[in-house]
Amino acid sequence: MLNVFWLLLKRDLLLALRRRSEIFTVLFFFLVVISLFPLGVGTEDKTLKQIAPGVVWIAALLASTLALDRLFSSDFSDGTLEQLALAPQSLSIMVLAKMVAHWLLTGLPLVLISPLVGLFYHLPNDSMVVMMLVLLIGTPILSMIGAIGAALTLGLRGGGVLVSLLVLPFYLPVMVYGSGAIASSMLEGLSLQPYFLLLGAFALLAIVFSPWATAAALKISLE
Amino acid sequence: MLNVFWLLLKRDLLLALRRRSEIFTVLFFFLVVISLFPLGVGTEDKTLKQIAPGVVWIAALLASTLALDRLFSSDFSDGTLEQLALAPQSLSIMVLAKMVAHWLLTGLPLVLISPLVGLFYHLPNDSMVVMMLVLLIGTPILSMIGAIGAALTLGLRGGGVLVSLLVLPFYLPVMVYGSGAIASSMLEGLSLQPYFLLLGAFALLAIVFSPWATAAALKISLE
Amino acid sequence: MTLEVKNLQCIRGDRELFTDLSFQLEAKQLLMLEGKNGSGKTTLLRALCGLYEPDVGEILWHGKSIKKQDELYRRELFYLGHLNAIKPDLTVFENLRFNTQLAGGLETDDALMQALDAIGLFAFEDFPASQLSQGQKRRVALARLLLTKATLWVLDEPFVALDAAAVVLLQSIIADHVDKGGMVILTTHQEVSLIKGEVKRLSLTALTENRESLNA
Amino acid sequence: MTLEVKNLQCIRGDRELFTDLSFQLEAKQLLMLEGKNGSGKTTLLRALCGLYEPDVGEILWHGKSIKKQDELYRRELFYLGHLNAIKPDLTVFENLRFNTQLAGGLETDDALMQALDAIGLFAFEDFPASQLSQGQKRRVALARLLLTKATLWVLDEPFVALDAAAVVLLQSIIADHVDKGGMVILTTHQEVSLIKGEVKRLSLTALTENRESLNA
Amino acid sequence: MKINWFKYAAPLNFYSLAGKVIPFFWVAAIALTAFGLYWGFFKTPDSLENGMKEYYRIIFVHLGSVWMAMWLYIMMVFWALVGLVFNTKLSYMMASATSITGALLTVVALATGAIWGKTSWGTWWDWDPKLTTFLILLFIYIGYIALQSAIDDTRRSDKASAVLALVGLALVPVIYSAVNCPDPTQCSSLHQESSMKNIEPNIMRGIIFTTLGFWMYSFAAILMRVRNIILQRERNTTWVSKLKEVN
Ligand code: HEM
Ligand SMILES: Nc1ncnc2c1ncn2[C@@H]1O[C@H](COP(=O)(O)OP(=O)(O)OP(=O)(O)O)[C@@H](O)[C@H]1O
Ligand SMILES: Nc1ncnc2c1ncn2[C@@H]1O[C@H](COP(=O)(O)OP(=O)(O)OP(=O)(O)O)[C@@H](O)[C@H]1O
Ligand SMILES: [Mg+2]
Ligand SMILES: [Mg+2]
Repeated sequence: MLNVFWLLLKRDLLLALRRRSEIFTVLFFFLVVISLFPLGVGTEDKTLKQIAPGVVWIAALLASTLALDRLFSSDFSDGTLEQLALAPQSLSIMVLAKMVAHWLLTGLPLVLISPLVGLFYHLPNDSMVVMMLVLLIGTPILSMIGAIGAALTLGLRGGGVLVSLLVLPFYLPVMVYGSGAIASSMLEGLSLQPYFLLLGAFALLAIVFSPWATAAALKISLE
Repeated sequence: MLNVFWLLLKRDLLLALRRRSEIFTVLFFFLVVISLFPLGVGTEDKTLKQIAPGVVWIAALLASTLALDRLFSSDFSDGTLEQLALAPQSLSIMVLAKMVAHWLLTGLPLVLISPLVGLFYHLPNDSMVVMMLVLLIGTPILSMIGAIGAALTLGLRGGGVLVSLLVLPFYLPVMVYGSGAIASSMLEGLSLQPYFLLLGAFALLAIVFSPWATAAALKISLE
Repeated sequence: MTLEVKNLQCIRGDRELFTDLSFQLEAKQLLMLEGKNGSGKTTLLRALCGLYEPDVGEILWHGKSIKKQDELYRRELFYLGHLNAIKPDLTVFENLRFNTQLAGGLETDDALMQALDAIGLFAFEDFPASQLSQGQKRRVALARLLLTKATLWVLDEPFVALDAAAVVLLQSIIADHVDKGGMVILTTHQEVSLIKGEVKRLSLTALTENRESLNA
Repeated sequence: MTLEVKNLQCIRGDRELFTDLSFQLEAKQLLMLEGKNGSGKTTLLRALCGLYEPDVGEILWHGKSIKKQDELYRRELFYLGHLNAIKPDLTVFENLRFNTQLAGGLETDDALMQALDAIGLFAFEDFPASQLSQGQKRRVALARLLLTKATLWVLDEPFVALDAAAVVLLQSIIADHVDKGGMVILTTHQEVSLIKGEVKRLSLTALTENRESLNA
Repeated sequence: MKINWFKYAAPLNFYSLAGKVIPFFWVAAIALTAFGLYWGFFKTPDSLENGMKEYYRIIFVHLGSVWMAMWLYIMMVFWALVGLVFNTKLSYMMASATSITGALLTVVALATGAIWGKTSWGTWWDWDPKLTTFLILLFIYIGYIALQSAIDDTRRSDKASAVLALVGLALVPVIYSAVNCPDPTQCSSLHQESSMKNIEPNIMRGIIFTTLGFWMYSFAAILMRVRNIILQRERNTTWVSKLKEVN
């Protein structure tokens, strides 16, 4: 069972990293998105600090959504998805592997580059640590919820709108609490525990629920 | 010549209407970006007004790139693009039609929904009108520049991220002058004419130059 | 070892593709599924694999419904449809390795290379699959046939895009499998001749036409 | 009315597919392009259409390079490759209408319907193309042959996925076109027989093999 | 004297020509840079009148890389255009080799600037127009390189990246003006004065020498990279297989 997890994870990473330059492409993509904001919104020290929490989460959402489109659709259109469904292993495990790959390629780079956000936005060191932590907990949730949406829109036509609209709002709490935690860290004497507890709870819920839901959605779209 | 323009425009709109989830994804993303900032920044009236112009443009920029990836890729993978290139008409005209369709599906909805931004950010009515106007002039430029990037990256892995990396720096002037116009409209006695003139000039330049460049890029990608 | 289909009915949209379809397949038998375009061959094959749920009827493997054995059945099944399941960005070798490992195969790299050579892709092993011609892509997909340990092969138009030499090769691979006690179900619009083993034929058009003439 | 190919050479990656390829095609002639998988048939056809730029050589239509006539040449050209250019979200009828109008055709809706009926898609006109079988999709693409006014047809494995009846139908459509003074270039791994008109043959494998034996 | 330029557009001839001149560029690069740095460290005042301390000496590296990074961008676009117009393989190779050296020097400019910023302004980064322009220049370089490396087929990657360079050529001035003058109504009053006027001729001398040294380095690095690209692309030709460095 674990075999097939590694197999898929390795393949998805291999596909993405076929060219080493692709890692850099993702990192520079974040840099571009992050440096857009000061140019548009203003470069005053106070403004920069205020928008920083929102900016990193928007960058995360954007990267996550941009890559979601491809999460299953290329496997679907070239027939690999059929073969996955027919493999003598549980589809949920494979789906989980694909989610992990998606996170490693869109979430993790952001976590790693986020100190640069601190630099560009003149954040205090403490906030930088908090930012990395919430991104570390929160971005996997984006990948997992997103996967459900991607699987549902794969086959469903017309009806897909409704379902994806149902899925997308689940992003919101993650982003609200995620950016809330960073913003609070810049104020004195606020406890961050509630934020982390909530995000942790979301993450647990997503891990239990989403591979199963995604696998079910995939089977429906294959029919 | 005009025939083929209408033909493609009609088809692209028809296809989008049959598969509505894409329009909604773009709109949803736009709304998330816009609503996330007041949460981090706080609800101070002055700050909100200050960041509003930048936020709305960044939201438009990012939303526009979100749909770029799909501009040509489905036509490419099902062979329609070959047929377009072999049709006894100029490819530039067809490309222009596709750009217009892209704008109608991603730019126009943003223009229409932008009064909501005004509401969220307590903008005065005058500024709201200015905002809609600059979006109306500016978003087509985004679609046109974006199409070049989409044509160049056709069929490549990591398309979404790669296009954004290529195209976002080129979006910069539109964002700077677009948000500048909105910001100036909130101050007394500033003339907005230079902004509109500049944006209008950009739009003209883009209309002349981009269909041609996109068609050339498409032919290269088809080889 | 039997595959048993009982009273199968598939309806797509408003159209009844087939009703009351029953047949049985034993070891050393090959079933040629025939029928016009759109008569439901692909649908039937997908139903046999469990990818499509028939509206009525049962599919039994070793006397037990395939829905109830799930992974056990899938371990003995090899399906190749219209799509090749080839990733353009991986090399030919990587594609084959992934696909065999996914199906649970533990072949060495040497065995994989030999399979590729045998199917006529010698010297193409390290090519990205995107740079292959249509027929070469199909060959990559078919190379798995040389490695799989599955008993039941379900092949949807396997001869498409292949040149004459490859068609002959594939015929011998199929004949070999049937010979060794395997089962094969395939659809094709070309004639295929086997030397040994029993060839059964099932024509879906006939079923539909019977029904149409009955209705008329 | 001639298509003339002079000293064509195509190189893909490191492999020389063909060198010094020259031939000529006149009205009332059909050219069968033969060759193993990967011998360069598709590449040659795409080069003839102007979709692929050959490394060396010229392609002349009416004695003038096709690069210099652009829209004029494309007006007389009909190309159908491996891909069907069918949009799954449009209906069969909408697909055909778009594709013919794109090529400059001004057919009435009735004419389109008749073409669909003739190609065997009666009663499927309002189906979304996503709900068609493989062979039915190919038929939608081929229905354009009944409507096009192009002189030069370039068809890449047109018989793939078609059932026996459709193969016969398509053969007669092709024979008809040649008969009326058209030109056809096609690749196929199946044998096709024409009743009238001249059939030329060009084998790419032979070219490659000659070269290989020369090099060796 | 009439030189047959097209003779050197053939990879074979260019390869051997480049091999001969590269050592000279290396020597010139090392000598000029060494002299510039020597001058900068020992022949210039310890501190400047306007309160700058020893750390101003980073300017000798900073300005050299800044200027070369911009110059190489122009060269890259030039080669891409030549490639599109004359369809010569060599000019595409030049463009691609130039882009990498250019991106490298942009990074050096940004890094030296950032180090300087930390010592003089107390912050690594500030959203000053000059710095922002450079960050965007880096993005454009990176976009060019990313597109090129994302396409396997060399024919396509050459042409596609050349089209991108062409689009960049049209847009870079616009981007520059947008960053440096975001408010069109007040543009003239904000117009940047050239900071060059304030620089003492003595310091200027050092800067000019390091810049020339960087230029020579660029020649050497680009030519070496082009030679590599030629070898890689022409690896199946007979002339490459006869080279002694290959065997
Ligand atoms: C267009 C690109 C650039 C040009 C033309 C440029 C030019 C110059 C010049 C001429 C000076 C000499 C001091 C003066 O202004 O009198 C200088 C100083 C400086 N540059 Fe740059 N530079 C560029 C980019 C950068 C970048 C990207 C950074 C930072 C990341 C940077 C950071 C600095 C700093 C910190 C100083 C010292 C400022 C002071 O204390 O006066 N520069 N630059
Ligand atoms: N994009 C590409 N890049 C590099 N090489 C390619 C590319 N596409 C095809 N080739 C190579 O060109 C050769 C000819 O391909 P082509 O598709 O023309 O063959 P074909 O004769 O049509 O074969 P088939 O009968 O399988 O369709 C193949 O050997 C293939 O490896
Ligand atoms: N997704 C779908 N939704 C509704 N109907 C469908 C769908 N897919 C196929 N059909 C219908 O089911 C019928 C059978 O399709 P199927 O693909 O099984 O045919 P087939 O016998 O394999 O034909 P071919 O020889 O062309 O491959 C067709 O008439 C088609 O219209
Ligand atoms: Mg079928
Ligand atoms: Mg072919």
